[in-house]
Amino acid sequence: MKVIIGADKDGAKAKDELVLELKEEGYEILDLSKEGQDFVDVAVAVAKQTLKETNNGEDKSETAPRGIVIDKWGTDAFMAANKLKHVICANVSDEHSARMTRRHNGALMITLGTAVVGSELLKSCAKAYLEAPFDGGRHMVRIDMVNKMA
Amino acid sequence: MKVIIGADKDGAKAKDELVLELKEEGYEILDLSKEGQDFVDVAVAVAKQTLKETNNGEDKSETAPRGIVIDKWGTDAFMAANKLKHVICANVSDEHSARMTRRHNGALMITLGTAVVGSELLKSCAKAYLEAPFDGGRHMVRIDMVNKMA
Amino acid sequence: MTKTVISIGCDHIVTDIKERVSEHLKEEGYEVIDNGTYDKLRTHYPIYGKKTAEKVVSGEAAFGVVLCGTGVGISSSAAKVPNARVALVRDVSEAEYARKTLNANVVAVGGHITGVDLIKAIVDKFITTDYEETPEHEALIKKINALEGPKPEQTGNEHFFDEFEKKWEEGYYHD
Amino acid sequence: MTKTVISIGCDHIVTDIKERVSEHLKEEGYEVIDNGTYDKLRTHYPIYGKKTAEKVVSGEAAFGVVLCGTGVGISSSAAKVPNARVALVRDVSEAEYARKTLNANVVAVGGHITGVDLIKAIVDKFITTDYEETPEHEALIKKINALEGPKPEQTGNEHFFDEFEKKWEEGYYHD
Repeated sequence: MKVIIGADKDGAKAKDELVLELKEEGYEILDLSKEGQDFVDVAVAVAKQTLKETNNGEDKSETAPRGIVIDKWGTDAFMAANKLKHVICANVSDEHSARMTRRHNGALMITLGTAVVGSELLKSCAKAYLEAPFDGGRHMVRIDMVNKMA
Repeated sequence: MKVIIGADKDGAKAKDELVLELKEEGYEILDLSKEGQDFVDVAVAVAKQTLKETNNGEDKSETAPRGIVIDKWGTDAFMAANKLKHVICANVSDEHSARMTRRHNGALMITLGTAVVGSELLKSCAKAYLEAPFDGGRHMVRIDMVNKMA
Repeated sequence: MTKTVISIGCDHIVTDIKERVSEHLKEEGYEVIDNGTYDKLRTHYPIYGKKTAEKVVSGEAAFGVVLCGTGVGISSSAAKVPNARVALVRDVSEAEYARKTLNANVVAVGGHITGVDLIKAIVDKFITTDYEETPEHEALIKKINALEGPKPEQTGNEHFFDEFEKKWEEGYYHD
Repeated sequence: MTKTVISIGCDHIVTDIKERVSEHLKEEGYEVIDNGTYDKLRTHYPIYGKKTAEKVVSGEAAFGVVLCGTGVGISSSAAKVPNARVALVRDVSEAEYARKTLNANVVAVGGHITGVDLIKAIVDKFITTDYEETPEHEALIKKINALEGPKPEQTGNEHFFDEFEKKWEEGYYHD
């Protein structure tokens, strides 16, 4: 599976550690982090690339690309990403939300904030998100509704 | 107020940052961290010193010394500290618990794990704990019970 | 004195939690507009996320509070409302940051992720923290708002989701 | 096949949450010993922390689960039971660590801090994670156990707290 990832300066160290682990586990990584980006830039870069590679989020298969943004607060990148049409983004700081947001919301991407989430919890949230399948079924009606709004 | 603090190697960086901020806010700091300590050593050192300076936890006044341990997981130092008689220790990763454990449990000390708690949340938990008063009253009966057990 | 108004909404999974938050807010002296859902009958979070956030951006309420199981579904719906700035959080410090720096106007929590006392502490901090207006913060907010696309016929349109509710009732969506 | 037995306990603040965790465990095929409290009448968490942990160290139950508002009161009580190794957590990864490395036998959560689905996820991971026995882990556990002082007349003594309950009823403790 391809993971599209990005971090601002506050998330850079945690992102590098996560990328190392994900590569070891066989994930393909596309790192969009660039010098001088703020959290909005990173959120938008990851969101747009993940939309592009999933046919606007329609591909929710087990191998579909997913996005991860790491910055200081998480909730700010979350705020920005969700403004974009077809983006369903979750700000995550626990493993259960990380898993359920893929299963029920088919979340295109997650955000993680290093101000709030410690180093090991951050990695275990990221993995819980990447490993979870999308349940589809009744959950699709809500996603169709959100996508009409966007 | 005097804060008795200790960290193992995984908590050292977060501890140093916290100590800086607490000193700026006027707290007196006693840092018991030493090279080569594991989490049990640190938990015991902070617990015993805080017991000593509070008459076995009996002094729960607003200015009474309190203990803080920072290690990787928090819950391990918590496990160790609570084995000691008269120690009521809380493993904390949210501000509300940090405040309420002083108010209701009169917690002698808290533990914080950097694997779980991010940098800003860690500081805000520590401050919430230090700023909270002990409510006394009905809560004392439970503390008396715990202290008989220990 | 006029009471500060809080707009609140949830899905059917966490109605009981929403009720406890609503009670708490009323006890604290706030006026609450409860946008539903009001029971545990299966329904769809975008309906309530949209309604709750629209009450905020219209000025009827000062702040919004939305809850579903993880908070993700209802917060991503609320975020699609023009001028809503939604913070999904599990901690007090995040809520405070989102108010101070981004003038967030809707806070979201996972009613099955975060316990009710921590939820109350988060909501209390959110609605009592002032936005700190600086050129930097204003620029960030402008940058976030500029990401919004056009939303034809969305705002205030109570029939916006009818087509999906019809398909739902016809059994189009099933596990 | 014998069912794995889980010992569970709570204070009056989170009885409803305890019930939901207990139901979940039974649905998953576990046998549950519920040590109370069983309603919302004001009582004292050490009674239930002690009872719940003692069922674990005696071998009647494989694991213990304790809850109060923040989890602190009941977990510090449970921790004073000889051979109880109690982990107070808000996240799955901590629970897993405590099992793997420290062979923790009681898990504690704050029923008003952590939401019910996350609590279930934490408990599930705790009771399904094996201890990894290594010389390092054994040495840590030995070091923790060695901190315990003598506990005369404590274990299994149902009248251990009577003196305080008497004082409580006499109005000695009041807000």
